[in-house]
Amino acid sequence: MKSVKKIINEPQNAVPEMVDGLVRAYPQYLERIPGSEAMVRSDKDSMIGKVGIVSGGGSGHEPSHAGFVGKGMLSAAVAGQVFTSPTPDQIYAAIKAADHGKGVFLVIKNYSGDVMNFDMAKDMAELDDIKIKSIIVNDDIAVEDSLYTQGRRGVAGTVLMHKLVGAAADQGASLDEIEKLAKAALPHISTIAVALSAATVPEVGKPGFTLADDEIEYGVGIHSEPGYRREKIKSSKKLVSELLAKINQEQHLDPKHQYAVLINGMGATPLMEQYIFSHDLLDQLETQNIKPVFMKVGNYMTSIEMAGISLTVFELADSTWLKYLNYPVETIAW
Amino acid sequence: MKSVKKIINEPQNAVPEMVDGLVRAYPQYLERIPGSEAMVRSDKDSMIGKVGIVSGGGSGHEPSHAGFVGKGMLSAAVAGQVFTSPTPDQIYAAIKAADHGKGVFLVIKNYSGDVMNFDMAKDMAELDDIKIKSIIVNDDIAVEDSLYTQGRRGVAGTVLMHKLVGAAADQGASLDEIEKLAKAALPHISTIAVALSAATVPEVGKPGFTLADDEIEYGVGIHSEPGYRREKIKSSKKLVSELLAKINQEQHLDPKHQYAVLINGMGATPLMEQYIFSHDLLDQLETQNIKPVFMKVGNYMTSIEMAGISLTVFELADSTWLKYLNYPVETIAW
Amino acid sequence: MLTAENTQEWMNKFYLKIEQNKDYLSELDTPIGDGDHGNNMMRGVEGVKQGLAQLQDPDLKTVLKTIAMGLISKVGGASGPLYGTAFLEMAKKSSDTQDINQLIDVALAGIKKRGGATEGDKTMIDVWSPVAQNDTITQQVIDDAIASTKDMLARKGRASYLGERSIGHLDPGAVSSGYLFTALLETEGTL
Amino acid sequence: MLTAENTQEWMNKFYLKIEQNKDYLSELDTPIGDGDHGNNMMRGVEGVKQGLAQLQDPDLKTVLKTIAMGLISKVGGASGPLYGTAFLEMAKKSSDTQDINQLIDVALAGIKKRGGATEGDKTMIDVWSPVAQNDTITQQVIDDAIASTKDMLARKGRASYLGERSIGHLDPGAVSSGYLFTALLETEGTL
Ligand SMILES: Nc1ncnc2c1ncn2[C@@H]1O[C@H](COP(=O)(O)OP(=O)(O)O)[C@@H](O)[C@H]1O
Ligand SMILES: Nc1ncnc2c1ncn2[C@@H]1O[C@H](COP(=O)(O)OP(=O)(O)O)[C@@H](O)[C@H]1O
Ligand SMILES: [Mg+2]
Ligand SMILES: [Mg+2]
Ligand SMILES: [Mg+2]
Ligand SMILES: [Mg+2]
Repeated sequence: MKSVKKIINEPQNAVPEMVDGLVRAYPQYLERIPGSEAMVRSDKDSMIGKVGIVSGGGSGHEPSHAGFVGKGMLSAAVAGQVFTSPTPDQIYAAIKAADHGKGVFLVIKNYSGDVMNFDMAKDMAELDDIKIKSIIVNDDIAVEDSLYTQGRRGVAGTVLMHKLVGAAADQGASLDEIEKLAKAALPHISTIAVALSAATVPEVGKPGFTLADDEIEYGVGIHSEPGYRREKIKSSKKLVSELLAKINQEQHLDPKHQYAVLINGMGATPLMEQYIFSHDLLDQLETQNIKPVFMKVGNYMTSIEMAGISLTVFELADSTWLKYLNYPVETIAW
Repeated sequence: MKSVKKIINEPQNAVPEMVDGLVRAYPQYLERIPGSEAMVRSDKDSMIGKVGIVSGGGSGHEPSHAGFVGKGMLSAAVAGQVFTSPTPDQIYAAIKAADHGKGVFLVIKNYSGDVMNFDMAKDMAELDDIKIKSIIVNDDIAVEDSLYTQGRRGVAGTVLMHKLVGAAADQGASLDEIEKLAKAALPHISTIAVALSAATVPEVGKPGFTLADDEIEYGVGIHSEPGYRREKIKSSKKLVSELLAKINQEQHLDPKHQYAVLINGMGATPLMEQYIFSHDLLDQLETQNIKPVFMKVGNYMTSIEMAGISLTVFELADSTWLKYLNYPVETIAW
Repeated sequence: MLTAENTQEWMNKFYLKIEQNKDYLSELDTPIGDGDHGNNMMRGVEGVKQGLAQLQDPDLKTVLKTIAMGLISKVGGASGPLYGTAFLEMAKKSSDTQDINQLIDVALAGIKKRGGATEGDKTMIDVWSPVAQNDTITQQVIDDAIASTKDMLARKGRASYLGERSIGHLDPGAVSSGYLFTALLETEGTL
Repeated sequence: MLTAENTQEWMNKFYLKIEQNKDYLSELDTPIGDGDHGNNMMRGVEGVKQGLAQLQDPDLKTVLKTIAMGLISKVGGASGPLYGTAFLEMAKKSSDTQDINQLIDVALAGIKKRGGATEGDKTMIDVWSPVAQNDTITQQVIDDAIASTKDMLARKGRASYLGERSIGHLDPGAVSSGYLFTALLETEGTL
């Protein structure tokens, strides 16, 4: 009867069962908001007197977003159906749980579904006199940023945004200050990915696209959205060259600046390959006389069991940003 | 030219390049021991006056073992070729870097290669008057423990052993005390795995075994060693039943005792599936009136890009063990 | 003219069409989207069905609001807020009028406002808009509207990432909106 | 009788055999192991070659020790310490005797001690032991010894996890040890 080779039960129950497994495994970090697939920090005291930070999106990106809920990062996270934005009522429930009188800041990835559902939730929350501000993260430079499209997608760089605003909130920043911070940082965060194989949504049962045994695709999104070029598999060094060239086109990396780097596994790509990619990236950055001052390598914003990697470069244009990145957190996955 | 779809360069350079990428990405935790693929804590001060803890094994199990090097856990780790025990000279280098006069404790997985290479390294170190003790972890209950075989393999439970002895060492335990602790805990740690697909060693270029599109195998090891039964893919609930029955046969789980649980992804299995597995596991433990007092879910001891999961149950027969598990650490991956 | 009764019948018919075409809708969403539109809509009509079943002797406004809430709270993705907003706007307007044409007008305005798309962007709007513009809704109008999305280049939603490659495929949201209006046509007394 | 010179020649011949049969050794290691024995041994003989190339006018003990170190520091896995121990024991013993039979005896003892295996466990010992027992080493002795491992049930090393299923396959370490002894046979003056 089962058509997909996954450790699941009924595909339509994947998300609620996942949320249940998560909150029961990590009660020290997470609590489920009753009647929803939203989760809030179990250490409630750590939120008092502070702006709440809420994020979320479709499921399938684990450890995003619930893995980043905890002191110093997110206050609550919402898990939609797999690759489908959560509904406004769920987001609204998360906002209410995250609000402690200082307002709530929403981190939204630029996908039409996410934007609209978070928007409706915001309307609902404002009726309760909860102050809401938000940022729409659009770090994926694979997509042309144009008025005639949905615009750039929000991908792995979103995790760095969580970290920044979470640290600021924990240090007592106001809602307006957090919005200012997020807006200032956003244009400095650029991400570009390469896929080696696609993901299969449990309910769909077949991969979102197919790549031949020796094919890769540059510029894919985190829901198997198409990228900008397909070609034969290359060495890690060449993959790095391609992705770094795109980043350079966008950011014009400069040794006078400081950079943070996030190398993100898309799900099925082993850490071994991510570390080899790091080695080549650092070598190539070195030829530009650049040495990142902050780095993370691992699975942070995945696409179920897609194989591939994304590279995020974040120019630390403001010296406080590095402090925010290094600020201690208590979460499952940071 | 490339036959394997992996983000690598020349397959034979995978390990040195990985180690390089790792230490350069995480200089705050790790330093490479010159001329070797062994890594030592960069925060040297945290080792002074304490017993050193050294572990390692073949590569391909990332984040094991280097991901657990840091204050409160391992002092040094050695990375062999993929799925191949490191050589004695490399282990010896790690031992020397980990020794601060209080002796060094080795955590070895029960594979003939690991046992013999660590043994030779121990001989070398003893010539330098370094006091050495060790534990051979053999938590894999899939294998009959018999005098007529190599005996049980060391798998994901090894990570819990690292945590225990690392915490004890950081708290100033002596080499003898650490050995006593490790010996006492060992028989209480049981692991059993299920694989959905096999791993491909870069230099080999093809998977270690093949499973049909709808087939799984119970009891595989962390290097694609064969398990005890192959059958059609089952629901998560049924996988949990099968694995938990094996654990129960071994440990006779009892509500009067306290348990720690490690659910370990083998590499390509998404966290979503691991959390669903957790949900089913906790449900089924509940019917035995058991609620784990400590849980971890994620990729800790992987098998390159193998898909599958392992379940480790650790009976906390001594009340200090839970404290050791919860003791704070500074590592990349715990 | 919409009433509490015929609107519920309309939803029953819509339910059946979605149920029957769930896989087709997801297939349409595969080349230019993420393959979930059928599943999304199915959750939505299930939600609507459950919501309506709990009402006792409701008025039209309550029925429309219940439909909106069912869609908003069950669909998610891009189509959930859009369909939800459409019915929410109809609910609001139903205090003034029960005329289906006027209700569709406000629904369309809501969709446009919520999603920022307009005619020709290859979205559900390209079905809602012709239906709103024609005084009498016919199957021909619906079918032509759906068909028109095939040659369009997507400018909103997931399909927009494909650029030129979005041309040559029907828009899944347009097709599901077509079912909505066909169901309306088949519901006596609504027009 | 081993000398510094013929031992080096022996290693050259062994290198060539491993190089030629690398893939075959890894293939043998696939059904009952982890498919790396060819790669492991190749790294080993490369290490030995490099080590020996650096020696100037060495004595036998130095040659044997260099071989041991090359194997120990390059092979890893199970075969590295076993082959390494074998040559280390030979190096130690070479102060007393250069007789190949006596040297093989101490090597075998070292392998047994290091790995805890014995005859019939389906390991390299099942080649080393018959070779040690026969006063004159012949290709026949070697071939028979290798072949004998096929029907054995593995009791040590990775293959032991297979239990009954290990029967019917040659042991890769036995085959590589066979190359070692064939290379010895082909090296004039060693026997
Ligand atoms: N901004 C928008 N305005 C109007 N309709 C849109 C917009 N974005 C997407 N749509 C519609 O939504 C449909 C896709 O819905 P669905 O697949 O359920 O959501 P998702 O794209 O989040 O997976 C598209 O076919 C299109 O008709
Ligand atoms: N305990 C042992 N004693 C003797 N030989 C052994 C022992 N364990 C393994 N071997 C030999 O080692 C060979 C496997 O070597 P190799 O594949 O290089 O190492 P690994 O098993 O670590 O991958 C086996 O074929 C067998 O001959
Ligand atoms: Mg979707
Ligand atoms: Mg091996
Ligand atoms: Mg869709
Ligand atoms: Mg092997």
